[in-house]
Order: sequence, then C-alpha cells, then structure tokens
Amino acid sequence: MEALGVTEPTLLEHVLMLTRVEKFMNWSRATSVWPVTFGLACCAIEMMAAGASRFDFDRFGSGIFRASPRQADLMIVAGTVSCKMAPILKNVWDQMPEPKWAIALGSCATCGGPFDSYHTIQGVDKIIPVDVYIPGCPPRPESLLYGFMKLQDKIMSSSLADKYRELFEPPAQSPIESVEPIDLIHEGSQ
Amino acid sequence: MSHVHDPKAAPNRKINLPKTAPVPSPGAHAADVKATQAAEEAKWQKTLADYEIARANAISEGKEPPKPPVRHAVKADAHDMRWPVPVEAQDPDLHRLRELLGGAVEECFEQAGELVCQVKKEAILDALTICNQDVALRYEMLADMTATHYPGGWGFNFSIVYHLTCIRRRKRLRLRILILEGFEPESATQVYPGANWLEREIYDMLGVRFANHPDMTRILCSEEWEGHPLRKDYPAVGLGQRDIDCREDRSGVLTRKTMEAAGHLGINLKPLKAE
Amino acid sequence: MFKSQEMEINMGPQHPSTHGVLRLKLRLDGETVKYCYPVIGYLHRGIEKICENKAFFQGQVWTDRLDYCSAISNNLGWAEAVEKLFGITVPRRAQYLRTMLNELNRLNSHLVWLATHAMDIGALTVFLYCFRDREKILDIFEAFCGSRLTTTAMRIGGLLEDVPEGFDKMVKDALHAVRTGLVEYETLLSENRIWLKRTVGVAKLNADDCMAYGITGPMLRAAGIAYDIRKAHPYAAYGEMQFDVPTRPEADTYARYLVRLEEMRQSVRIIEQCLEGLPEGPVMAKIPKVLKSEVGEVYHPTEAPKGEIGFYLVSEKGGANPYRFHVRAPGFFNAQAIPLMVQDSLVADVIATIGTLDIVLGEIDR
Amino acid sequence: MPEMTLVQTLLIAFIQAILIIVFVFVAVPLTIFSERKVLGFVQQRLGSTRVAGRLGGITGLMNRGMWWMGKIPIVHYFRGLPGLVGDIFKLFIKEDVKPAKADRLVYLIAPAISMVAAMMVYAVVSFYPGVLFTIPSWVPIIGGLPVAGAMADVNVGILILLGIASVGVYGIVLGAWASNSKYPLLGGLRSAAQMVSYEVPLTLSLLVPVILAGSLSFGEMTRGVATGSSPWAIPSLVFGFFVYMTCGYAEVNRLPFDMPEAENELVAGFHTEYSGMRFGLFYLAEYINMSVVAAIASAFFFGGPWLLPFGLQSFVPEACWWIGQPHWYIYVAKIFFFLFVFIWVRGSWPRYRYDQIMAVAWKYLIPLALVNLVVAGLVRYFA
Repeated sequence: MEALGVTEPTLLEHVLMLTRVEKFMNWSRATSVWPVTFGLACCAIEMMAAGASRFDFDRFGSGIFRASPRQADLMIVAGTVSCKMAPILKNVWDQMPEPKWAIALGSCATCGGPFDSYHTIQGVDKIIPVDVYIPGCPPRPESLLYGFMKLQDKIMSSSLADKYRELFEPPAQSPIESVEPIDLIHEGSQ
Repeated sequence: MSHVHDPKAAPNRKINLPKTAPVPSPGAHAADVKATQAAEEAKWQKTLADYEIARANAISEGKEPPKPPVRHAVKADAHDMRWPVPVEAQDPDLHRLRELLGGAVEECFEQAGELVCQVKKEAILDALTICNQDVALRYEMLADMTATHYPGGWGFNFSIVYHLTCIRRRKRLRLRILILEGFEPESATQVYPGANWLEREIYDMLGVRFANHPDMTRILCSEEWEGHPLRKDYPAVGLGQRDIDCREDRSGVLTRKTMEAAGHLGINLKPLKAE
Repeated sequence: MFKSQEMEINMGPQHPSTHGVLRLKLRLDGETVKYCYPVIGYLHRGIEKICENKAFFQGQVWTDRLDYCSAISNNLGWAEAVEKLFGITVPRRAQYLRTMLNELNRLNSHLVWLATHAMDIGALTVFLYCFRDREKILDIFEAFCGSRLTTTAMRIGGLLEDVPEGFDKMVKDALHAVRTGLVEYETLLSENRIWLKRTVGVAKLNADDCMAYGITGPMLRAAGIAYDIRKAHPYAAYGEMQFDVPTRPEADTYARYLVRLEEMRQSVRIIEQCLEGLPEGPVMAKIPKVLKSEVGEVYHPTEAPKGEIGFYLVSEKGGANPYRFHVRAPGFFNAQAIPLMVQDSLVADVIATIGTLDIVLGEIDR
Repeated sequence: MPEMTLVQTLLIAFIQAILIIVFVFVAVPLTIFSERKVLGFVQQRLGSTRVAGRLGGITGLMNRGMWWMGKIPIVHYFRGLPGLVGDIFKLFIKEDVKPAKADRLVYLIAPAISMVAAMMVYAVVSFYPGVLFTIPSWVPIIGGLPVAGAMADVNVGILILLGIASVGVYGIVLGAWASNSKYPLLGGLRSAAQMVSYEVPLTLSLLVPVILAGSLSFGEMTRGVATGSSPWAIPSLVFGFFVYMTCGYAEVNRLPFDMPEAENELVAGFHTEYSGMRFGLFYLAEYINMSVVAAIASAFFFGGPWLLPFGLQSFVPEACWWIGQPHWYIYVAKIFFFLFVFIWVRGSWPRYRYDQIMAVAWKYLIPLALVNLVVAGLVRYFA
C-alpha cells in the first residue's frame, strides 16, 4: 500500500465511510449556494448587475438571494467594511448556519482597496474567514461569476474529515485560553 | 488586536502640521501680492548688488567683466488658467447684509463669482436669521455647512462656513466665522432645521460643539470613537481603531470580545424593556 | 387589563431595502411608526481625509465612490470645482462631451433608482428590465473610460481622450433602448392600481420643508419648485441646451416617480442635442503638469441625479493638494428628512420612502 | 363494488396516500423550479441552467446533457432541474439553528403544523370521483380492488378542507411568536389578521358552487358544477372565481399579498429565524398551499376533470388502456395552469400595503361575495 503511494487511512476514515455520501453532499451544497443579500457599497451594484438579465447569477442555481442570514449559505461581502460596520458584519456571519462560505468581492473587502484611512477595516478577512477573493474596483460581474465557480470547486473538493478536524481537534496554539467563555447569540446544533 | 497609538510602531501614522492658515480674503491677498513683489524686488536688488561686486572684482583682477543681469518681464501665461482674485464686494446682497448687520461684519468680498461674508462669531445666529428672513435677501436653504481646522491659525483654530441658497433669485452666499478651540457657536438649527446633521458631522469630524443643538452626538463614527478625524493633527490612517485582526482567532470568541468592545453589537437582540 | 407597548425595531444596517447600510431605529405602535431615528456612518470611509492628502489630480478617484450609481456627476462636480478654484477654461468640445456623459449618467442613476424602488414595492420584473437597459449605458462608459461603475471620466481641464470610434452609434442604441424601456416601465407601473395605491400620497414633503431641510433635485421639483442647477447656475454646456425642468405639485412618491421619468426623457433630449451640435477641437485645456494653488476657497454646486452635489475646497499657497475637501452630498440631506416623512405612516411606507428618496449610502457617509 | 375488509380498506388508503404524496412531491418541486424558470422567462433571463461540478463524472454528464438540452426548443426550459435535488438535500443537511431565547417546543413544531395542514387538505381533494385504476388481480390481499381518485371523498369534504386549511395559519403565527424576534413577530401578526380576514370571503365564494351543486362533497360538487349548472349561473361563477382567486393568493401569502414574508419590509417575515429544513418546510408548505388553491379553483370554477375548453371534453374517452383514466390528467393540467398563473402574477405586480390588503378584504371582497352568493341562490332557485 505504501509502495503505491497511498497513505494509511486515519482513524476517522476507518470509522466513517464518507466518500459517496460526501460527494453527494458537496454537490448538493455547491449547486444550491444561496447568498444573503448583503450589499455594502459600490460592489453591491455590480452584484445586482450579476443577478440581472445580462449575466444572470441564477444560472448556477444560486439566484435565490435570501434576506435572512439564517437561510443563506454564502455571504458576498460586496464593498468597504468600515469600523462601525464590522461588528454587524460579524454578527450577520455568526447568524448564518453552517456550512457557510464568504466571498470578498472587490478590493475593499479584499484588502481595504483605495480606502487606506482611519475608518476602514483593511480587508474583511480580518474578521471573518474568506473563501474566495475577487479583486477589482468594482469587479465586473464576470469576475463574480468566475469567483463563484471557484467557490463551487472549493465546496466540491471539501471534506467532512477536514471539517471534523477543524471543529474538534484543538489548534496548535490556542489564542483563547485566557478568555472566559461568554454568552453566544445562538446555540449551534449539537 | 489592541489599538496602536505608538507612531513608531506604525510609521505612516506620522503627521505634518501645517504652518499657515489659508483663509482667503482680499486684504490677505493684497498683502500676499505685495510681499511677493517685494520679495522679487529684493531678489533683483540682490542680483544687481551681486553683479556689481562681481564686476568690481573682475575689473580689479583684470578679467573680462560678467554680463549684466537682465530682468525678465513677467511672461504672458501660456495656460488657460487665471487664478480668481478676491475683490471687494459689489453685489447688492453683500451691501444689504453689511447695512443690516453693521459692526458684526468683519469682511465682505467676492471670489470666483461667490459672495463671501465673514461675520463675528457671536453674531452668526443673527446673520443667519437676517439672511433667512429679510425680505430683500430671503436665503431659504442652507445648502451646506462645514468647518476647517487651522492649527497654524493666529487667533483662530477653526473656520465654519455656511453656504446659503436663495432659490427664487438663484443666488448663493457664503457666511464664515472664525473661532478658537473650545468656543461653542450658536446652532443654526433654530433657523435652518437641515443644519442638524451638518453640525453633528462637524462635531464628529472636527470636534466643534454647537450651543443649543438638539442632539449633539457623533454621527458618522461610533459613539466610542477617539479623536476627531478631520483635524489636521489626526493621522489619516487613524489611531489604531481599524487595526482589528482576528485572523488567528479560530473560535471567534476573541473577535466577539473585540467587537463588543467596539459596541453596537446587540442589534435586534436586546430584550424588550418592560414598562 | 391588557398592557400595550410600543416596539422598538432596527431596520438595517443589514436589511434588503435600506439601499446599503442605512439603519433606522423605529418605534412601532402595531405597524404605525411613532418615532424614527436614522443612524448613518456604516459606510464612512474617510474620503474627505483621504482627498486632503492627495493631489488635485488624484482626488477624482475617490469621488467615483461617493455616489457609486452616478460616478460621472461626481467627477464632473469635482473637476469643475477644481477648475473654478484655479480659473481654468475648458474647451468647448470637452464641455459638450462632459454634458453628454453626465446626462447618460443621469439615465443610469435613475434606472438604478427605478429598479430598486420598484423592487422594494414588490415589482420584481421592473428591476430586471431597468438593469437590462442600464447595461447599454454602462457599455458606453466602458468604451469611453474603461470602467463600468467607477469611471474617473473627467480630467482637470477637460477630458483625457476624445471619444472612441463608433461612440455616437452606441449612444444612439442606448437612447433607443432607454426610450423603449421607458414605455415598458410605464406600462408596468404608471397606471397599475397597486403601484398607485402604494405611491400616491405616500411620503409627502412639501416645498417649505424641502427647503428648510436642504433637499434639492427631483424631490424639490416634485414639490412644485422648478429649481434645477443646470438652469439656475449653468455649468458645462448646459447653457446651450434646450430642455425643460419637469415639476409636479403633489410632492408625494408618485409625483417623484413621474418627475424622474420625465427627467429621463429630458436627458435623452439633451444627449441628442449634444450629439448633433458636438463641436470640433481639443478636449483638454493647456494647464501645467503640476497644479500649485494659491490661497483660495470655492464651493461649486452641480446637479447630480439625486440633487445638488457641491464640492467645497480650501487651498493653501503652493499646495499641490486641497487643504480642506468637503462634499455636500444630496443624499445626506434626503436621509435627514426620513423621520419627517415616515412619522405616523406604516412600515411598508418606510420602504417606499427610502426608495423614493433615492439615497446612496456612499455619499451620505463618505 | 364488493365489501372490503378493514385491512383492505387501510391498504387501499395507504396506496392512495402514497400516490398523493408522490403527486405533491413531484408537483411542488416542479413548481418551485418553474417559478425560477418562468420568472426568468418573464424577466428576459435564463434561470438555472446548470449544476455544480467539473465536466467529469456524473456532474459532467449532467452539465453536458443540459448543454445539449439547450438546443431543443421546449426541452431547454428543463435545464437545471437536477439542481432542485441539490436544493432540497442541502436544506436537509444544513445546520438547524434554534435561537437561544426561542420557545423551544413551539418553535420546533410550528413548521410541522404548517406542512401537515397543507398536506392533509389533499385527503379530501378528489382528482377523479370514480375509479382511478384497478389493482391487478395477482397482488395478494387487495388484488382486483379499485382505487378511487379521492382518498376520502366524504360528504362534508368542503368543510374539512376549509377547516384544515385554516389550521395552517397556526403554523405561521406560532412559528413567528416562538422565534422571539421582532420581524417574525410582525410577520406573524400580519399573517394572523390577513388570513382570518380572507377566510371569510374565501368561504363565501366557495359557497357558490356548493349552492349550485347542492352538495358539500368535493367530487359531487365538481361534477355538479361542471355538468349540472344552468347557463344563468355563469356570471356568479365568474365573480366567485375572481373573489376566490384573490382570497387564495392572500391565503397562501403570494404576491401581491405576501405580507407575512414581505422580503423588502420584514427581512424574511415569519420565518426569519428558521434555517435548514424547518425553513424548507415552511417553503414547501407555501407551495403545497398554492397547489391546493389551484386544485380547488380548477375543480369548482373550471370544471375540474370534466370540462375542456370549446367542448373538447366530448372527445375524451372514458378510459384509455395506456394512460389510465384520462380525466385525471385534465385536472392535473388545470392545476398546473393555475400554478403558472401564480408565478405570472408574481412577475408582474407590486405588493399591496398591509392596511390596503385589509381594505380589499373587508370593503370589496366580502360585499361582492355576499351579493354573488345571493345571485347564485336566486339562480339555483329559479333556474
């Protein structure tokens, strides 16, 4: 087995036979990614244009923009995140149920863009984990579609085992040891 | 995660305070022109004197004397650009204003077709009321209002400008006051209700408070914000409020703590208050 | 026996119809709004501070992002303000092209307004139709300056380049699309009973209140005052154009809808005049490579699709960048009037009000 | 018809239930899918045409297939259909969030109430009042027995139908209340008032076919209205239809009456706090209710399985060996037509305001329905 270049399956993979189910799950998640309507600035207009007739985001099965973050899978952070907006953005992100993904649309959400000033967060990835970065100021709708297809690829290649590790295996250096737990806004599924 | 107030840690947080206070006025402009001419004249005289010395030296050493300097005439400007010079007030509105306000008017002039009237800071409410209610003036709308910080100003730190519009006569007027740090001018909301947010913005951005304002709170930045961003002594990249970085925080607890410290988190989640 | 209690509710910052990140604190009695307090600043990016640290040439880039639905109006306002400050005369061809681009931009902005306003009231299809026609205008922008939204179309002293080949055909196509599109929108909305019920008499704001609160643009014109800066203080080539200023006396949402639609027709008219009378010549004035200012102060108002956008500049002696830069954004004043307009109306009317104000948070928060 | 034992009755009912569930769970996802496609058609765009995945494996086959489907005139509307499976399965495996301050029990059962109420209505809906098909004789126990086109065509069918349908509002109101959040609360209040108001004209308008047919049983009514009513009854049926359809739109919260979940006003209305399949249940319940409204409209006002336009029904054979009972298909086709109308209306009209909706119900629809009822009674009496 080693000679063939196949690594020893981990305990998790022994216990769970995941491949087919996992593929189907990933496929179903990737094929119906519902974004939350969350426009911040200029890029939101291009996001709307991407949903409109000429580009038609709905072709990928993701045209159902949900207004409530509880029902959405994807947050397209379209625009500049200001210091005042950051807690709200984080809150909306926390309200979204797992599994969830984020696209940083535009330079501002990616790295602060042209707004190197006192009131802008220099990239939304400082607050929430971002899966796909789309540069441009604002990016054309085609870029959004391409980024979205990349996100689909990412979802298709994701693995339940990775998720398990991320959730239950502790990180090498936990930065939260010194912090006492606080009330979360909602209980997750347990 | 914490706020960085140390300029050494963030070198681009350094600021250069301006030395001068650019407040346009005809007198200042005339003085400026005069000073420029005097400087040029002095330069020319120095050139002449230098030439004389050089010539005397050359003659005494037996060399050929240098060419005498030529004073160039001011070149005709090849550009499509004419700097608009502030001129004395000619518009009847300004005369009327001066008549009504009397000694409260400090300066009246026109620049680039704009009417400017600088009044005493205590008289601003009177001036606004007169502009709004006088039959001959009737400036119905406060189009804009803003302030400028002059750390290098002599006798003042801020100028506040009011841009008034008369819709019926299609006229515009700028009122200006100069104030010191700590002075609270009367709020314009009593005359123009639309000044409410404008004054809040000035307070938020520059730290000028207004007396008798109904709701003198910050408007653009959050309530807990430190400093007033549009002051000249405030670095463009802020005092560190934006430098949140929670990328290492996998569980999100730390992020939440930071966010809570920043306030405004309990949106729509606070329990209903019983009566 | 039963206790009744007013309910406080936050509309926004994340809400489908607050056009970005406006937040309204509402106190409701049932569905009736008893108190409304708008909170802004969620998109405050410090554009004024940034522009104070950038050269006169550079500042325009940030004006694109003020009102991102109508970037060219902001560009024009900025360029004209700097030109007024320096006393620059712009060539006539550039003036005409600027006028044309500005009017195209007005069409673009009004289309976005109609799209979002109609969607807020529930008419999904109008949204898609407006965006379909808007794409044609965006194509023109893209051909002219390489970007769809953030155009940076003007230069101080004129334009960077002359128009590309086939420009007038593109413009004519777009105008045709808009003209036919307008018929479609009117078919779907103008006489639709539900649309009338939702808009007639909703969010009234009479002329005196408009003036007291500094509200300009279509809002003021729908209150019966024919004040248009293009007529009152003509700039660019508007002095040479023939167009009407539409007004309505009703001062409600429906009147604003009609005024804006009529404005779109007038814009089409202006663009056609520009195309016909486009003069030959250079598009850029002769100005030095680096602008060094004297001591000056200027406030320049122009008519953006949403109202009066004014740029206030203070310059110091020998400075390459403005000492103080301030934007008078129309949306700032419009948003301020929300409490006045929604008092004692229903929650659904708040949505219609936000739609009819045509606010864009980018320029409100700056 | 031979006398059946209890076991046989139960088994037959079970088969009928399975058939109805199959019908519902084919019709509803198709409606959801065609909502996207028809809206796309109205709005000059394509709607969903592809599924996720690279051009390899099963997803590749699907995407290639859909690319070829795009070349065929009518078939190309069905591109993207596999994505629907993904939608539903994704909702199943999505995290199920319960708000911390929610009333747990009520929060959990509210979507089920909605769903069950919507599904139970189908018990009395008669697809065809006679025998739908006969079970082959080789089947044990129930071999040779007929399967009727209605699960329980009881003689008070219309009462049961209205009764169960009005239970559905409890799902919405309870779910909204239990979420302990403000937007859902507003949505729930709107929904309660709206549904209670619209129950009245809805019932009044349904009384017209009851009077004309002289029966309360679903199948009897359908047949009675379709075959036995006089030409004088047509005006009152037309008015009754319009009143009924208006109320039906309001009852299932569709545009222009989608107050409880008005997306642009109340974020997502009563189900703002629901996620995963609980939200999915509300979502499905809405579409099942739509199909119920469409089924009732086509049964009582459009001749149900009996009538076709231009008298074409006389050419329909009584039974056909290869498709079974043909009238059933006519009825289902009519249901789908009305579902299409639901979507069409959504694409065309804006939304009413809350108080205006109430005004429509109390000021216009109820008086109109009452007058219509009197007219129908007179027609019944004299003609």
